[in-house]
Amino acid sequence: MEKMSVELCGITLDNPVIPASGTFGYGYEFAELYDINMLGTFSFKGTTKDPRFGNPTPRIAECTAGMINAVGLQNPGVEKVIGEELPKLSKCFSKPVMANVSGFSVEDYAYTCEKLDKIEQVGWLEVNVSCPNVHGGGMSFGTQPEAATEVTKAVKAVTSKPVILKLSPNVTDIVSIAKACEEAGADGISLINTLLGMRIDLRTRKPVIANTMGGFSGSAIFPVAVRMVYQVAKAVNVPVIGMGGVSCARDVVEMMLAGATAVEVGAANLVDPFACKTIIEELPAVMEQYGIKDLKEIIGGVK
Amino acid sequence: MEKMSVELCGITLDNPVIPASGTFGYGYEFAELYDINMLGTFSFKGTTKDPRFGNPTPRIAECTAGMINAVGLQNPGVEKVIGEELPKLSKCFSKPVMANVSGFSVEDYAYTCEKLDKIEQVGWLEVNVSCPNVHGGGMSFGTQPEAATEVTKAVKAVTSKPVILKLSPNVTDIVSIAKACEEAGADGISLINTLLGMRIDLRTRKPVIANTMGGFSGSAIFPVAVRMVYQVAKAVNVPVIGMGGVSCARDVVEMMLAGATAVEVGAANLVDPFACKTIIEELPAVMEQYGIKDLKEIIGGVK
Amino acid sequence: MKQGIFVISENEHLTPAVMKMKLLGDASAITAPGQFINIKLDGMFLRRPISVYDADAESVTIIYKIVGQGTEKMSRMNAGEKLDILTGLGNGYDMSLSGDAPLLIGGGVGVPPLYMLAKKLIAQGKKVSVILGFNTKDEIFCEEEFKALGAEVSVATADGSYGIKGFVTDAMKDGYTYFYTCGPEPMLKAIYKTSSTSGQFSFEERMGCGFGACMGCSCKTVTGYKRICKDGPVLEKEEILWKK
Amino acid sequence: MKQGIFVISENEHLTPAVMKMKLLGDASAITAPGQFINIKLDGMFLRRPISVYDADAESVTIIYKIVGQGTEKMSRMNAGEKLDILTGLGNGYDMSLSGDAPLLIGGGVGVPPLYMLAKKLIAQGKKVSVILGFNTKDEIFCEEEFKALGAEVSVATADGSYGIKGFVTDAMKDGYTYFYTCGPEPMLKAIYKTSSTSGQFSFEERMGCGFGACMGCSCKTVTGYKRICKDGPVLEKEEILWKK
Repeated sequence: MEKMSVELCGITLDNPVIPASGTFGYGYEFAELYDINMLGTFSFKGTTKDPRFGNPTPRIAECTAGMINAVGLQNPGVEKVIGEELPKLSKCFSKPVMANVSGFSVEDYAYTCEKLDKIEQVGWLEVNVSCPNVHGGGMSFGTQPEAATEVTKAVKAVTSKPVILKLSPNVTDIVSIAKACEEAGADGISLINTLLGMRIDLRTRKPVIANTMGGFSGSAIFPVAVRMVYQVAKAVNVPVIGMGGVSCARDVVEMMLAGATAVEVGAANLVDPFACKTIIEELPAVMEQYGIKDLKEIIGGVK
Repeated sequence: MEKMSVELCGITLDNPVIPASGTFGYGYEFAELYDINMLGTFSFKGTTKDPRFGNPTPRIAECTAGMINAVGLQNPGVEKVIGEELPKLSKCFSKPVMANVSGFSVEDYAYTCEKLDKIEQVGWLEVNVSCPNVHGGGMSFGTQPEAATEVTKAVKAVTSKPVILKLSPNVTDIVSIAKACEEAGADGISLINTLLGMRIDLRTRKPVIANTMGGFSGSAIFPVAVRMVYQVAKAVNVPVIGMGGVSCARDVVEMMLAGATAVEVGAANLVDPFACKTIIEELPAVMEQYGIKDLKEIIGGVK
Repeated sequence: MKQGIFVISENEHLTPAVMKMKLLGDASAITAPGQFINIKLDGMFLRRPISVYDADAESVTIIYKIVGQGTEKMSRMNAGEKLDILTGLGNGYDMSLSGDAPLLIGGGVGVPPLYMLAKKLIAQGKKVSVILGFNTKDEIFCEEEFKALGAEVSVATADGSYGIKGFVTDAMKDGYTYFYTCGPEPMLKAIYKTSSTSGQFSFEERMGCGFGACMGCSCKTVTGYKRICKDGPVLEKEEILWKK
Repeated sequence: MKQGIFVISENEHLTPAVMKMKLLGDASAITAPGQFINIKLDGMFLRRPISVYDADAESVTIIYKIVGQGTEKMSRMNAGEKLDILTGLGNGYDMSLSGDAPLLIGGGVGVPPLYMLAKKLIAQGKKVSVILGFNTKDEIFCEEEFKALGAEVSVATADGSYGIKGFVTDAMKDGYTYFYTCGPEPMLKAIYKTSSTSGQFSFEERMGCGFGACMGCSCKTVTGYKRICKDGPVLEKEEILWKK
């Protein structure tokens, strides 16, 4: 019997598979399809201080082996998430959940994280620093080490839960940003968020996405994700969650060899709602094929 | 009859299709397959001051909808290129060719460009600033505006031919680098070069590429390329050559709508040696389908 | 929602650009007319959402227009080929509000989802009137199918090449107790304005997942934000907020 | 080199992991034994380079081992299915140097390219000896085919379960005028050391394009840098520089 459990910031996961934020809602709707307690955990919909409708539609563009989305962090706001969404989740999910937090100012992040810190269901805070910093000329927090440091410190100050910084890949030097987060106290790093992409409709000659550009994800971006996970995992001492184009059990193993302690699955859930269930069910066979007795032992095992 | 010709830095191309450097050799081997004079032009194998064998093998890794290469600028060096390769090319190609130049120091670039400036066959110099700067801690010239500026100025000083800077997409702010090149005198910008990627062989647990990481290209990267071409074309006043995952005539039209004056085709040539011929032959039908009478008129035409 | 493998038993042209495909498989998740299915195609990342024309426990029939690479690929598929499909997506039409004499109004590819609705309403003994709108005679499909159900059918063509000249609204006569409609947004807006009763509108939006996970197809309504794919595609007249 | 569409006429197992596929189409570009073809597969970005087992103007036969997703996909294909293939790739073996009594040495999946070579050499009246090396009895294939050509065949198995116990080099006896070989690099190195004559070696390398454009498969030789796909895969003993 292969061992699939891993430890993420002091919490044991039965397996390393984690549906990524924004592809799994607040979980309970997927619970109608299968028992989501089979997951390692999942990262819930990006939550902000205030409710947001997000961007105008169309928000989705198809690409070869991937898609662009510009949802714009639609969410009911942290009060409603705590008051309505998480109670619904607790009825069908008994494990600690990963709370994904976004903000447009350092204060936003701190406010939302402080609220979620009080919630027992929440095991980790995954802080998405890929959003534009409204006080910083709109450049994303995740593109400047200083801004990422600020956010990390502000969040760490208001929570005792493990804080995982989710990084943007649209940078020159991902390692310097990951290190800045670690030095600022981050308990983990998750990457990669989406690549910035764009498509144009040849018929209308307009961008397919109302917002012009959006986040590109799907199996197309996997090689970029593996590279950044490898670079960051070598450079930091905190656990790394690998994501970006993971769509099968073999991809999970490749991400872990690159240095990932756990692996998030994103766009694949949108094409196949059973994707994570299938991956978890296929993992033992893939582990056997490649002579892996215990997944823990291959983390960062690339030679 | 649709009009396909475009003007690139004062030289008219019969059509905007250009095989990208490193996927078409020095041209004459493809001339055995079809008359390469049907091309707008092509960008020859990246040429350096001294001969190079390049990286150890394996240099190639397959990915979903793309591939990673780490050839490492194998080439016979500028003397042999001028003395042996270009004379062979002149027998089968009567149009101005694009000379692709790489270097590891500012002096390298200037030396090689000065030599190629004397060659009548050469219509444009495409300067690849994605290579590591050995005097600059190995960071690629293309990742710092200052370094890109230096290279541009040094090259412009030694040639009267149009100089096109080929930019790396592995940066936080592609626009600032493109603008730096323009201000330093660049006559054009071509982008995107490959994304930095990595794959791991699950059997051996080693990187598939001997060099660990390499350049990721193929249709998978098209949405990133369209986005960067759009951003740069809006920001600069010199012509932009769009490339990155272009594999059909529709992609050419999309790139031009995004702002490209001409379009390079790379990895597609490696899967289908007739790719560029096919694209050029399909262009008129695609133009008709989308009501395009003259390709020139759609450059940057995205609404 | 259910995921299943379906076998194509028919894939034929109704007009040069519109095709009808019958698929055999477990369609038990389809519980209401106006729902849609989401089809996985080789080489395409996203599934193709297509409204249900008709269905029973063992089969589902769709009518689709060839508009892009995906539907073009579908048009070249043959009987016997298999497709991975998510079925029973969306809320569908609420038949309980129809009254005795409901009016069904379809425009172009908005016509198909009304077929199973008409079939079920007629089975309930309702007096069903149908208005079908097309640009021109050559694009007309399904007129006979609705007549065969026993519905009173009128057809409007924008160019007057068949039936009433003009838009579906030009064919609307009072006397209906309620209405159900599906079609291009300008048509829906016109119906919203001219209709004399309440009714239900089926909307289109570019979707990511099609089952409510990605928030790709959200819209604002009087009753809050809704996902066209999960809380829709059918909205009631009173809750609609038109986009500017 | 030619690009063409080929129709599969046979695809059968020779061993659990090795299959033989016959393809019908214009194979006129195949001019020498030891050349390879490059096969496009749906869903795979790069083509799959496979050495030619036998060919005539209208058909090409390959023998391939199921090692990865691509060859696994090929193994599931059926007669009648079509493949986009580049033919006539690589230099192939130079038969003019064979002398009267050439020795052909193949190991594992290195065996197939020697078949057409043996066939042509025998047709030229040469006395052809063949040594086939495998790990074990169950992995042996093509022994009978070479015998049927009239070659003198000896088989070596590493575990001694069939024929000579040991490696192909243990089966090499002097008396040959020249040799041709293809197989895993350790085997090639051993032959390089023990052979008493000149000969030709066919090499493997991970390829990008397979026709000389990408420089993905370059190697260093006494006569300069060579591309395994275009200047190779066959190199002469005297020009080989082994990788450290």
